[in-house]
Amino acid sequence: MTVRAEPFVVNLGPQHPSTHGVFRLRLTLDGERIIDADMVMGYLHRSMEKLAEERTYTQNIPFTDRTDYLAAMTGNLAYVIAVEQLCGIEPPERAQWLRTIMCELQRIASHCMAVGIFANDCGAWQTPVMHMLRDREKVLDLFEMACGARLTLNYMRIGGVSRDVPPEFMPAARKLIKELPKKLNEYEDLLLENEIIVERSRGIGVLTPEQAMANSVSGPMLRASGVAWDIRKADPYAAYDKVDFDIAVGVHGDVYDRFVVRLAEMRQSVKILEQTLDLIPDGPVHAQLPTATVQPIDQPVAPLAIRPPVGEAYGRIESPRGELGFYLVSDGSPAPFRFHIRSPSYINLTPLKLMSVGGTVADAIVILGSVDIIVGEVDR
Amino acid sequence: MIRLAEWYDFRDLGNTVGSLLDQIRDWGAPDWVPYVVSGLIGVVAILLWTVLSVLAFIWIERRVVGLMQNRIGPNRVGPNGLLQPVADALKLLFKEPITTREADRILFWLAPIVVFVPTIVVFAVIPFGERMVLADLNVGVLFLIAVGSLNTIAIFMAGWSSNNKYALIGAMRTIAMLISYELIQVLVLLAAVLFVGSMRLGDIVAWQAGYGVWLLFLQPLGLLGYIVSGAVEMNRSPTDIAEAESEIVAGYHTEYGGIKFGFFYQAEYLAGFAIAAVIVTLYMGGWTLWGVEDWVPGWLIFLAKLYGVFFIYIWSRGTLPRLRIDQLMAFAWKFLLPLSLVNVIIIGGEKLLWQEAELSSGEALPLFAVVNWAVAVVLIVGWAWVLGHQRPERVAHRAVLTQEVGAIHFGEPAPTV
Amino acid sequence: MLSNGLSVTKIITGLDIAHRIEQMFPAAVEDALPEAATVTPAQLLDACSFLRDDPELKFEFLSSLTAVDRLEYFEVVYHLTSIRLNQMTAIKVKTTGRENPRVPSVTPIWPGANLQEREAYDLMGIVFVGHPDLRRVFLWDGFDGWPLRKDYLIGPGGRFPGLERFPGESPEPLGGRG
Amino acid sequence: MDDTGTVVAFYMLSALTIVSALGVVVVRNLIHAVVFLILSFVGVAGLYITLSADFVAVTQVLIYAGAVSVLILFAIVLTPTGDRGNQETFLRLPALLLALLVAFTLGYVAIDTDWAISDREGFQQTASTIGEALLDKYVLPFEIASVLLLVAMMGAIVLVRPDSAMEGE
Repeated sequence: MTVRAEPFVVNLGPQHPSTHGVFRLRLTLDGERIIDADMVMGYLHRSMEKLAEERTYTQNIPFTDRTDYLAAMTGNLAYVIAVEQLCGIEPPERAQWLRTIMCELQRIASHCMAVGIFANDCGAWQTPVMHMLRDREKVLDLFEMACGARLTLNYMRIGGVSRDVPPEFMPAARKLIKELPKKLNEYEDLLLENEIIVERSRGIGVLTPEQAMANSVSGPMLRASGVAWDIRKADPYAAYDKVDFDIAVGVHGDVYDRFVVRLAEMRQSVKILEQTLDLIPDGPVHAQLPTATVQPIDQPVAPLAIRPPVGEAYGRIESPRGELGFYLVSDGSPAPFRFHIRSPSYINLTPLKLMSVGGTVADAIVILGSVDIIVGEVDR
Repeated sequence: MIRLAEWYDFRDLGNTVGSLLDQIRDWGAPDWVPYVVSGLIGVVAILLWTVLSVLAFIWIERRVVGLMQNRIGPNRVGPNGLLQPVADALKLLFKEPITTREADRILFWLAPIVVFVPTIVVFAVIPFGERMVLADLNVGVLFLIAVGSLNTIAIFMAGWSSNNKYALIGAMRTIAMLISYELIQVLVLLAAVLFVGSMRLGDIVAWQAGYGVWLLFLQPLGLLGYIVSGAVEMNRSPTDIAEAESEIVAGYHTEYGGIKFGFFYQAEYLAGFAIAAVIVTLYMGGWTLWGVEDWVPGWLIFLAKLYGVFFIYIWSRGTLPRLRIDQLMAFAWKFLLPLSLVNVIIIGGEKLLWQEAELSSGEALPLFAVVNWAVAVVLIVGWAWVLGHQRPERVAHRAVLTQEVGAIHFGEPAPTV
Repeated sequence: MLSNGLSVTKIITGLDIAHRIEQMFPAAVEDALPEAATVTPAQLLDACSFLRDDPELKFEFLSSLTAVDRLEYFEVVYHLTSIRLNQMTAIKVKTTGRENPRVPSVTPIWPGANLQEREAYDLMGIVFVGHPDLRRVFLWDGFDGWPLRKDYLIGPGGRFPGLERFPGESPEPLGGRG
Repeated sequence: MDDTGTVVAFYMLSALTIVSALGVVVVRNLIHAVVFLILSFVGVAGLYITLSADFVAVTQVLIYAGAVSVLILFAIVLTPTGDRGNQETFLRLPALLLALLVAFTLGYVAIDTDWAISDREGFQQTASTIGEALLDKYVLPFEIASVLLLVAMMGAIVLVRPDSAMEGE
C-alpha cells in the first residue's frame, strides 16, 4: 500500500515572482513531487516574424533588440550577420572588433542577470542579484556611451556598427575589465561554494550530452552537459578567430554546472575583452553597401536601403543564452520574405519537462532559472 | 536576591510598578485591584514595546539589508526614511481588506488574529528584568514550546481558508517543518532545563548570574539547535520555505492584504523577537551581564542582547539562499535530532557527575565547557562527514576549460574549487 | 582551418547532401540547390535518421526548424548541425499545395523538434504527422487562421501584406513578388 | 477573591469547552470541526490551570492542541476525499444513544459519589512530582505505554511504507 496525495495542478505564472516574465508553467503535483509539467507561452507574443515582413531590412534591427532584451547586442549582431550573408557584405575590420567587444560586454551583463536571478530563485533574498546588477549597470554605462541607449541598443548595422565609440569609451572599458575579475572572485566566493546552493542545485535537472543534443539545447546549458560547443569557437564570427579564449564546460549537466559555466564564461569574456581592447585597429566602422539596385525616384540614394538578391541565409551566433539564429528568405524586395528567429530561450525550454518531472516545486523553479529564459525571446 | 529599592530605581522597572501597587494597597483597595493593575501595566508595556520594536526593526532591517545589498533602502519618508514603517502601517490600515470569494470566510478572518496571540503571549513569561516579568510560570520553558506550537494551527488556518494552492502548499510546508523542529526545540530546551534544574525562566537567569557563566558556553549544541529551529519557526531565510517567494509566491499569506497581512507581518517579527528573547534568556544570561546590571538597567542589557541576536537573523536573511523542504527536514531528523539527543545524554551525565562527585562549581563548569565545546565540534564535523558532506558529488567545483570544439567532457572529474 | 589553427564549421551544401541521401534512398531527393536539398515527405524520416546516424554526417543537433510560405506551397526547412564533426547542412520538405499541408514529424529523431514544430503549426498551420503534442503554442486554442501565412488578412484588392518597394520608389517592379 | 475568580473561570472555561465540543460534532466542515476541537483542548487546559496543575495544562496545549490536532489536520488534507465534510450517516442515531448513555453514566457517578476534599497543600512543583511518580511508583505502566506507542508507530510505518521500498531493500 502506498499513501498518495491527491494529484493537483499548480499554475506557476503567468504572474509569478520567478517565471522571469509572463511565462506559465502548469505543474501537476503529487504532494510536492512533479508528475507532469506543461508550458504555456505566448503572453508576450508580439508577432515579430510577421511584422518584420512589412519592414525593410534596416528597419527590422530594432525588433531584434526587443526579443532578448537583456542581450540586445547579440540579437542585433545575429540579425545583421544573417543579412550580410544574404547580401555578401563584409564589414570593415574595426567594426568586427567593436562587435566582439560589445557582444562580450553584453555577455557579462546578461550572465550577471542570469546568475543573480538564479541565486534569487534559490531563495537568496535579493543580495546576489543586487550585487550583480551593480556590475551590469557599469556595462550598461559603456553601452550608453557607445550608442546612447542602455537596454534596447540598436547598435549594429548591416555592414558594420552605427557609429564608432567615443574616445572615452576605451579607457572606461579598460577600467571596468580591470575591476571585474575582483568582482567575479567575490561572486565565486559568495555563491560557488555556498553549501545551500550546492545542495539545491547539484544533481537537479540533469541532462546527459545525448539528451541535450537531441533536444537542441544550446549555449551554457549544452556546455554544462559536457559538450564543448561554442559557435564563437566552432564557427568564428566577428573577431573571435583572432582572440584566445577557452570554452567553459561542465561535467555533470546539472543546474549547478550551468551556473558554474556561466560564471566561468564571464571570466572568459573578461579575457576576450582584455585582448580586444589592445588589438582593436583603427579604421572605418561601416562598409559601403551595394546600394546600386536601389534607386528611389525623387530622392538621393538611401544608403541603408538594401535589396538583397533572391536567396536565403541562416546566420547564427553564440548569444548568452545559446545559438541565436536568423533564417532570412529574400525575394528581392526591400523587406524579408520570411524572417525567422531561432531563439535559444524558446528551444532550450524543450527538455523542461524531462528535467523537472520527479523533482519538487522548488526544483522546478531552480531548473527554470537555470535555463535562463527571456520571455521576450521565447514568445517573440 | 530581590533588591528592595525605591520607586525611582529604574534599573528594574518592576520597582516602580511595585511601589505603585503598594500605594494602591495603602489606599485600601481590595486585593484584586493591584493584581489586575499589575497585569494591565505588564500587558500594555509589552504591547507598546513590541509595536515600537517592530516598527523600528522594519526600518533597521530594510536599511541594513539595503547596505548588504549595496543599495540605500527607504530614505524618503521622514529623516533617513525613519517614518517609512509608519507610512507602511498606515497604508496597510487603509487598504481594502479583500476576502477572496471562494475563501472560508470565518477562518480567513480568524487566522491573522490567532497567529498574533501566541507570538505575543510568549513575552508574558520572559524576564525583562529581575522583577519585570508578567507571569513567572513554574513551567515557563514548557509554556514557550506549547505556545509556539499553536502558531502552526493559525498558519494552517490561513493557508487552508485562502483556498489557494500556493497558500495550501505553504501551510503544509509550515506544518511539516514546525512539527519536526518542535522536537528539536524540546530536546535542546530539555538539556538546558536538566542542567539548571528549573523550568522557571527567572531561575535559569538567576542560575547563570549566580555561577557567572552563560549556558551558551556550556551547551553549544543546544544553542545551535535552538538558533536553527528558531529560524524555522520565524520563517526567515534560509528556512523561509513556507513563504518561499520564488516558489509559492508568499505561501500561506498569499491571499492576504491590508491590515490582515499586516498582522502576519507583525507576528513574524514578534516571533523573531520571541526566539531572540528565549535565546538571550536561556543561553546568554538574560538581563544580567556579570555585574554590569548593577549600574546599567537590566532591561536595557536584555534588549541590547535581544536586538543583537535578532540582527544575526537579519544578517542570515541578507546572505543565505533557501533550503528545499526535504533538505530542511533531513537536516532536522538526520542531523540535529541525533545531535540533540547526544547533547541531552551528555548534559545529563555531567549533571550527575557534578552532583555525585561533589565537584565545586569552579572545577566542574570550566571542565564541562571545554568538554562540551570539544564534543560539539567533533560531533558536528564527524556527523557531517558520516552523512557524506564531503562526498565527491556534493563538492563544489569549477568548469573545465577546453579549446577543443565538439569534445564531450561529461562525467569527467572536474577541477575543484 | 584558419591560419591560426581554428576550425570553422564545414558547410555541406545542399548538392552534396542530396548526393549522400540519394546513395541511400534513390527516390528521396526531390530537388537540390546549393542552399538545401529538398527531400520527399514520404522519405523524410528515413533520410533524417540516416543524416543523424551516418558516422560521416552525425547531424545529431537540429539547429532550427521553420516553415516558409512559398505562395504555391509550404516548405519546412531543417538546419542541422553536427557538433562532433563541426559541420552543418540544411534540408527542406515541400508540401503539396496550400490546402491541408502535412509533413511527417521529426520528433522521433530529434526531440528538440517538439517545440519548433508546434511553433510552425501554430503560426503557419502545417500539420506534423506523428507529433506527440501538436497544439497551439503562442496563440490561444481556437484562434482563427494561421498568421504567418501570406494570405492571412489579405489587404484590399487582394494585396498580400508585405513591403514590395521602398516608400517613394518607382512603381515599376524590380523583381520580387510585386 | 481567589474563590470567586476560580469559580468564574471554571464556568467560563467549562462553557467554552462544552460549546466547542458540541461544535466539533455539529459543524459540517471538517476543518472547522478541528478548529473547534483545538478550542476545546485549550478550554480543558484552562480547567487544569484552575486546578493548579500547570504542568498538565501546558502539556495539554503542547500535545493536544499543538501536535495531535495538527496530525488530524494533516490527515484531512492528505486524504483525497477530505474536503467532503461531515456527512449524514446511518450511525447518527446509535452514536447519539451511546453518547447519551456515557453522559448519563458520568453524570450519575459524579452526582452520586461522595467527593472527599483533600486537606493537603497544592503542589509547588507539579512537574518534578509527576516525574518522580512516573519514573518511580508507576514506572511499569509508563514503560508499557512507551512500548505500546513504539509498536504502534512501527506498525504505522510498516503499513504506509511504499511497496517499492520493500522490494528495493
